[in-house]
Amino acid sequence: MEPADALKLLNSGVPISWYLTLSALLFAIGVAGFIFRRNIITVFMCIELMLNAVNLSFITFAHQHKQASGQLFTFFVMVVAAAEAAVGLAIILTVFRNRSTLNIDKINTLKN
Amino acid sequence: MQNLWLIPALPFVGFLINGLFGRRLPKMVTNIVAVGSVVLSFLLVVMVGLDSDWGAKPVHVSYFTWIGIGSFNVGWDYMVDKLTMIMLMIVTGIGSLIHIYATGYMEHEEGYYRFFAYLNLFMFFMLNLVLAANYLLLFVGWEGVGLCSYLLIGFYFLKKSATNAGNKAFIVNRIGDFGFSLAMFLIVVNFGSLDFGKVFETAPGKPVDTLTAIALLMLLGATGKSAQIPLYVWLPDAMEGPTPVSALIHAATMVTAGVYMCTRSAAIFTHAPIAMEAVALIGLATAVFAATIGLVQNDIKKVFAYSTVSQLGYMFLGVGVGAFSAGIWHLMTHAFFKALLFLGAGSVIHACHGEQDMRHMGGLKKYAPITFWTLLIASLAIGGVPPFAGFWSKDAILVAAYHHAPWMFWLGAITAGMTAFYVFRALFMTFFGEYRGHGHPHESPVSMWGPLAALAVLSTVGGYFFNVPKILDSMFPLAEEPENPMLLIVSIGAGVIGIAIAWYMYVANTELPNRIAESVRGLYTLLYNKYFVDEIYDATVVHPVVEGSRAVLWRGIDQSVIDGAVNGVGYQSRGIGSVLRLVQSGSIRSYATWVVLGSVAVIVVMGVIGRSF
Amino acid sequence: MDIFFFLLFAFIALIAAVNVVLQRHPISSALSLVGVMGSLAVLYLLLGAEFIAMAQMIVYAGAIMVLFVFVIMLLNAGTEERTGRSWLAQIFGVPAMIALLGLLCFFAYKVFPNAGFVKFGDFTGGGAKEIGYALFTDYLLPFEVTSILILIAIVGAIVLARKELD
Amino acid sequence: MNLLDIVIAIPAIGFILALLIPRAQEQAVRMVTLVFSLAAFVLSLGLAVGYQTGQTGQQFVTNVVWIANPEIHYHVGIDGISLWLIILSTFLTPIAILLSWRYIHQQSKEFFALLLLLEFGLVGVFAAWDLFLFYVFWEIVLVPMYLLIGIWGHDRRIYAAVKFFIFTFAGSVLMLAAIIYLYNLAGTFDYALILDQLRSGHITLSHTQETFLFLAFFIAFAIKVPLFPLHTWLPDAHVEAPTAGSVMLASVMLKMGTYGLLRFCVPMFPGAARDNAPWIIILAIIGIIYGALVAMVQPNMKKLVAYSSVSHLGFVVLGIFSFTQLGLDGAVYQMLNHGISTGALFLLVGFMYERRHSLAISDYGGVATVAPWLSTVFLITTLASIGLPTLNNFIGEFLVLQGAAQANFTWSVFAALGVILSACYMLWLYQRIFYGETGEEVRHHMPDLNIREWCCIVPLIALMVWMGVYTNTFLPPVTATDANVLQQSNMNTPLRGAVTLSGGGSHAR
Repeated sequence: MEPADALKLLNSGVPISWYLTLSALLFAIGVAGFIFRRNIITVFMCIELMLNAVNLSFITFAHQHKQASGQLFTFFVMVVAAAEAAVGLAIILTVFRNRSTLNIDKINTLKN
Repeated sequence: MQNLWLIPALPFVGFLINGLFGRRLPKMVTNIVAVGSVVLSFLLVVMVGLDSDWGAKPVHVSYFTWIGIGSFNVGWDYMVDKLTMIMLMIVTGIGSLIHIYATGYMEHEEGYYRFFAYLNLFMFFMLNLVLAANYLLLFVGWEGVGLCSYLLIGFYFLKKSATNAGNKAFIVNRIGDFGFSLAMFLIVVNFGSLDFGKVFETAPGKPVDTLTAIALLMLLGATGKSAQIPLYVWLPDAMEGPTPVSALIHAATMVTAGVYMCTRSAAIFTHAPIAMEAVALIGLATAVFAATIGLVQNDIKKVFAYSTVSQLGYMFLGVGVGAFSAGIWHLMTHAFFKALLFLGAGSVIHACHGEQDMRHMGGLKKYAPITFWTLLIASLAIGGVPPFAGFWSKDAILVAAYHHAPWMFWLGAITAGMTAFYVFRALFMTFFGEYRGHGHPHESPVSMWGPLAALAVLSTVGGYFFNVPKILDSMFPLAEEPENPMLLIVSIGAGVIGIAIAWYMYVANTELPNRIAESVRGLYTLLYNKYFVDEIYDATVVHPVVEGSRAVLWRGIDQSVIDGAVNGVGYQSRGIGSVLRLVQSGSIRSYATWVVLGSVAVIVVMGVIGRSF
Repeated sequence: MDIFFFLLFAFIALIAAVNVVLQRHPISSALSLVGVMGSLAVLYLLLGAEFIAMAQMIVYAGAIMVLFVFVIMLLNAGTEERTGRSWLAQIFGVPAMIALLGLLCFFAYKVFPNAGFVKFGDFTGGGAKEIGYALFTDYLLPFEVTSILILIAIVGAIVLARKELD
Repeated sequence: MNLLDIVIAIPAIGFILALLIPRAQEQAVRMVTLVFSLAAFVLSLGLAVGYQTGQTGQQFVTNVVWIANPEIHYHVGIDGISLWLIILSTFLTPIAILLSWRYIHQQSKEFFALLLLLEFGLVGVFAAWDLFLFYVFWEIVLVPMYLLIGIWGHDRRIYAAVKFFIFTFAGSVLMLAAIIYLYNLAGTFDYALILDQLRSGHITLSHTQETFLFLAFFIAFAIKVPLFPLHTWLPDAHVEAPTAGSVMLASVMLKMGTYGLLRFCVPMFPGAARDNAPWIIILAIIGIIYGALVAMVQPNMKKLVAYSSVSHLGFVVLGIFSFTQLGLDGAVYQMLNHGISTGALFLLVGFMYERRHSLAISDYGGVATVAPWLSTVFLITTLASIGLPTLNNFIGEFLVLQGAAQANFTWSVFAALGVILSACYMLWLYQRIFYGETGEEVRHHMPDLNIREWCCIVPLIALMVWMGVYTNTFLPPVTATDANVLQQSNMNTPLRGAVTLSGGGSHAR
């Protein structure tokens, strides 16, 4: 790559695919946590992480298409995420109260 | 006459009053309501009779459409002609007498009001049966009287035998009704109507096969209601009911409904010769068969019950050989003397404090003279001794049978002899010799012997004065037969010989019966146990059906096969499920992995699809 | 400049995200997650989403994470113990993750091969005014529904989290 | 918004209102549900008053678009068949509520609310003229009944509820598939439009298509009827259900099946219906006899009545597939009759269960001595059930058998055997429960009917007599509609032409 090209690149901004790649990476990291972590709160946080990753792609697309709609989706995702966090944490509280554990491997009695 | 509906309505109102409020009403009011309603409807019948010249001017009244579908219409229609008139007179007349009798007989029974409510309901249905102007309405009465019979047989419902007898009566009747209803279906299919007028008008033009089928199915119905072979078995058991019931329902009125129906349907029967022959044969066979059983029974009501079966056989014989009016004549005289016999028997039972076994009676002549004399008249009437009522009608039937087929006459005459024998056997065992029971026998109150006396008068002169064949001449023209004194002599002779043998065996030489029984042990046992017909029915029909239903249908098909198949499907899916269940480890992390794997798969698939587009 | 900021905050976000997953103690994970959110907020700004960036900081990094931290404190959650129970996760977890990542990237490049570039200031439709206008015109119904959803969530959270009264 | 819409809406409103009442206010819940159900009943009588008997086709029609794409209409209306079934539903719901007045102790709010939901679904089923709407109501009915059995039932309630649900659901899934298939062909869910297209030849079904569609509908309805051999869910469901559940199940829900046969199966697929009629009728006749025989040997009162329902509903199916005017009229009449008389039987069995806490026949005996009125009304109901003339069932059975005889005399011969057998099992039941010596347990736990129970049973008894004596009130709308069904589906010619007398000798048994 010629220096001029590099400068041009620097000036022209960031390729959109980089943002998407970042989003994918964050999402994958979230998935990894979702699968491998045992603490239910951490798992929950990984879910938030995945949501954030998705939000990033939304906003990227909004920029790409020059439309505010993508940002509005993000807005709604955030609102729902807030609600979800509230209820989810409440459920975690209840589970902890009943089971005295936060380890999801021990919360496996969904089946009778 | 627009007040025709009042005739059955009055007893119905009586039924409602007694049925709904009877428990709170004093006995006197119950009596007045029950007896009064029936007597009033008797008076109404007389008024209708005067109005219509005793049925010579037929009356037909339509009240409302019961079932109306397009061209198929069944109305609530009543009609009165001569035949109806005779039946109405018998039903309300004898009904009134028996109601009066019952006020005395039932005085000390529990459920007094209930008894009279049922009895009034019976009158309602019976009058409906008689007045009906179409088959379906007749069927209303037909089933309704069966219901009342069921209720009254099971009147003493604490006794298992009584309720069993009630069920038996209803169910056996239902088998007959099965035939009757099939006959109605065929009538509708072929005639398009159930109205008597329309059916009988068009009957001659129909194919003989159809008419024969209809007539045979009707005969099945009649054998149920009128206790003929093979469905007679319920009637002897029906004697579990109170005696007035036996007199009214199981002797005088309801059981003759079959005869009435066949006579009413004469237009169909006369065009179906095979069916006529079947009627005659069944009637004759029943007459002989029941008479032989009657010879050896010891229960006074059972004797009369088999006698009823036998006499009904006579009526069918009369109908079957074409002498419809003779059948109706015998129906009428039989109503007189058999009601009298039963009421007399009731009086005897009353006198002996509820005892029904004749071996524990005897010598009652001096304790209950009125009962004795009236019963004697009834016995002479049924024995066919002139000039008593039974002689005339029985003779008419036998003469008609002779002209149809002489062997029928001879069998009939022998049966007449047996009839005379067993009736007088009962009379002698009850009233002659020494009293063998316990307690002091006594004469019955006036409310009981009053009706007895009235019926005795009817049994004496009723046959001669009410010459039914002459009255019904316009409907069933009498065949001009040459007089044959031989027949007269034989039929009188048979009766007299029967009476004489009975006198010889049970008054003059009381040891003889036991000796005879000993010498023909097998035959005696067979007769005494009524040819084991009940047992045979039980073993061949009732038991297999019930046990088969339980073991094969319910436990077998329902629970094993069908539910087994359904549950089998269930187990199969559960088996598949148990494999799939390994997926459901309960571990959230495994689920998470599945989710990820799934989304990978989805993305791959979508990618593939996206490329293919 | 764009690329510099992008790389810087992308790097921070990735490091923090990895930290979220790797930390044994949930409180560390939570703090790392705040880091992810903060850097994402900057990236949002770069993408021209001013309002969302602010909301990200206030709602996400602020409110929601505070809730998380509260719960962690409340439950006194310690480091998690190792209880390997899911063979499925052990075997398929990493391959699945890598496959997912690969696929996502593949499609990102496939669909947007040279779709263009993000430059700060190229898009200015993300201000509070534009968002607010869209929210109260085109998206009014979803917006109102969301408010009901939140109401339900509040009630639900209270019902679930309260101690049994009886 | 016409009267019919109001009748449909009232139970739904009542359901919601009842749920809003605080749990502690049990009496208020009962009163509200009772008032709403009575209001629905009174208004539904208005339907009968306003119904124009002479006209065929639907009346009280409302047709608005519910969902634009796929096109689903809220299309309701009534004709002579659905008129009485709707009134039957609204008539029995207040009775069901009243009879549960004291019987339900736990979670009574949900119980009474669910009864209203059930009523809503039932009225909707009978009023719907859009196949999708019909399906929705059909499934709505399933839910409250499942819950009624599963929550307030007896010991094996879960088993019974699940069995009930799976059986009926299996059938209705088939129906849904058929409905969607029809939608793909016709482009609409509206039944009237589909019917028009089928009749005008706009859609032509191949023989195979018609047969399969017919069978899909038929099986769904046959399970509900229930037709032998798909009946085994019924006894379990009845035995385990609370009294109100049994009453509603027997009286109205089973009619959904026969109604469906008459409303959808026969008019939409007349050819297939005619082709398949012989074996269906054989199954119906087997059901009549088989149900009666099995009922005879049941040791449990409710099971006995349940099997008797199998027998009675066999008559309905026989009537429908005899394709004669009398047969169809009789079938509809028999639906109503069965609703009244079997409903009353379950009601009375429920009364006895409340007293003695047992359903086993052997635990009773001699009840007539201690509870004469109870035994009297039971007797009347029994007689109605076995088809005594002047009571309602007789008319239905007579018309069905007459219709069957017009189609094929042999059918009526075998079906009429069921009439004999019904007398056997019912009278035997009656004898064992009410006659004989009174046992100690019975003597102390068998008070006679109280006011509330009188209020439940008297309307039923009155209807039995009314329907048995004066059929003119009920039959004309039914006749007109049935004639229309027959004529429009070109089936007014009997199945086998003129009646032939096969084997005259066999009639003389």
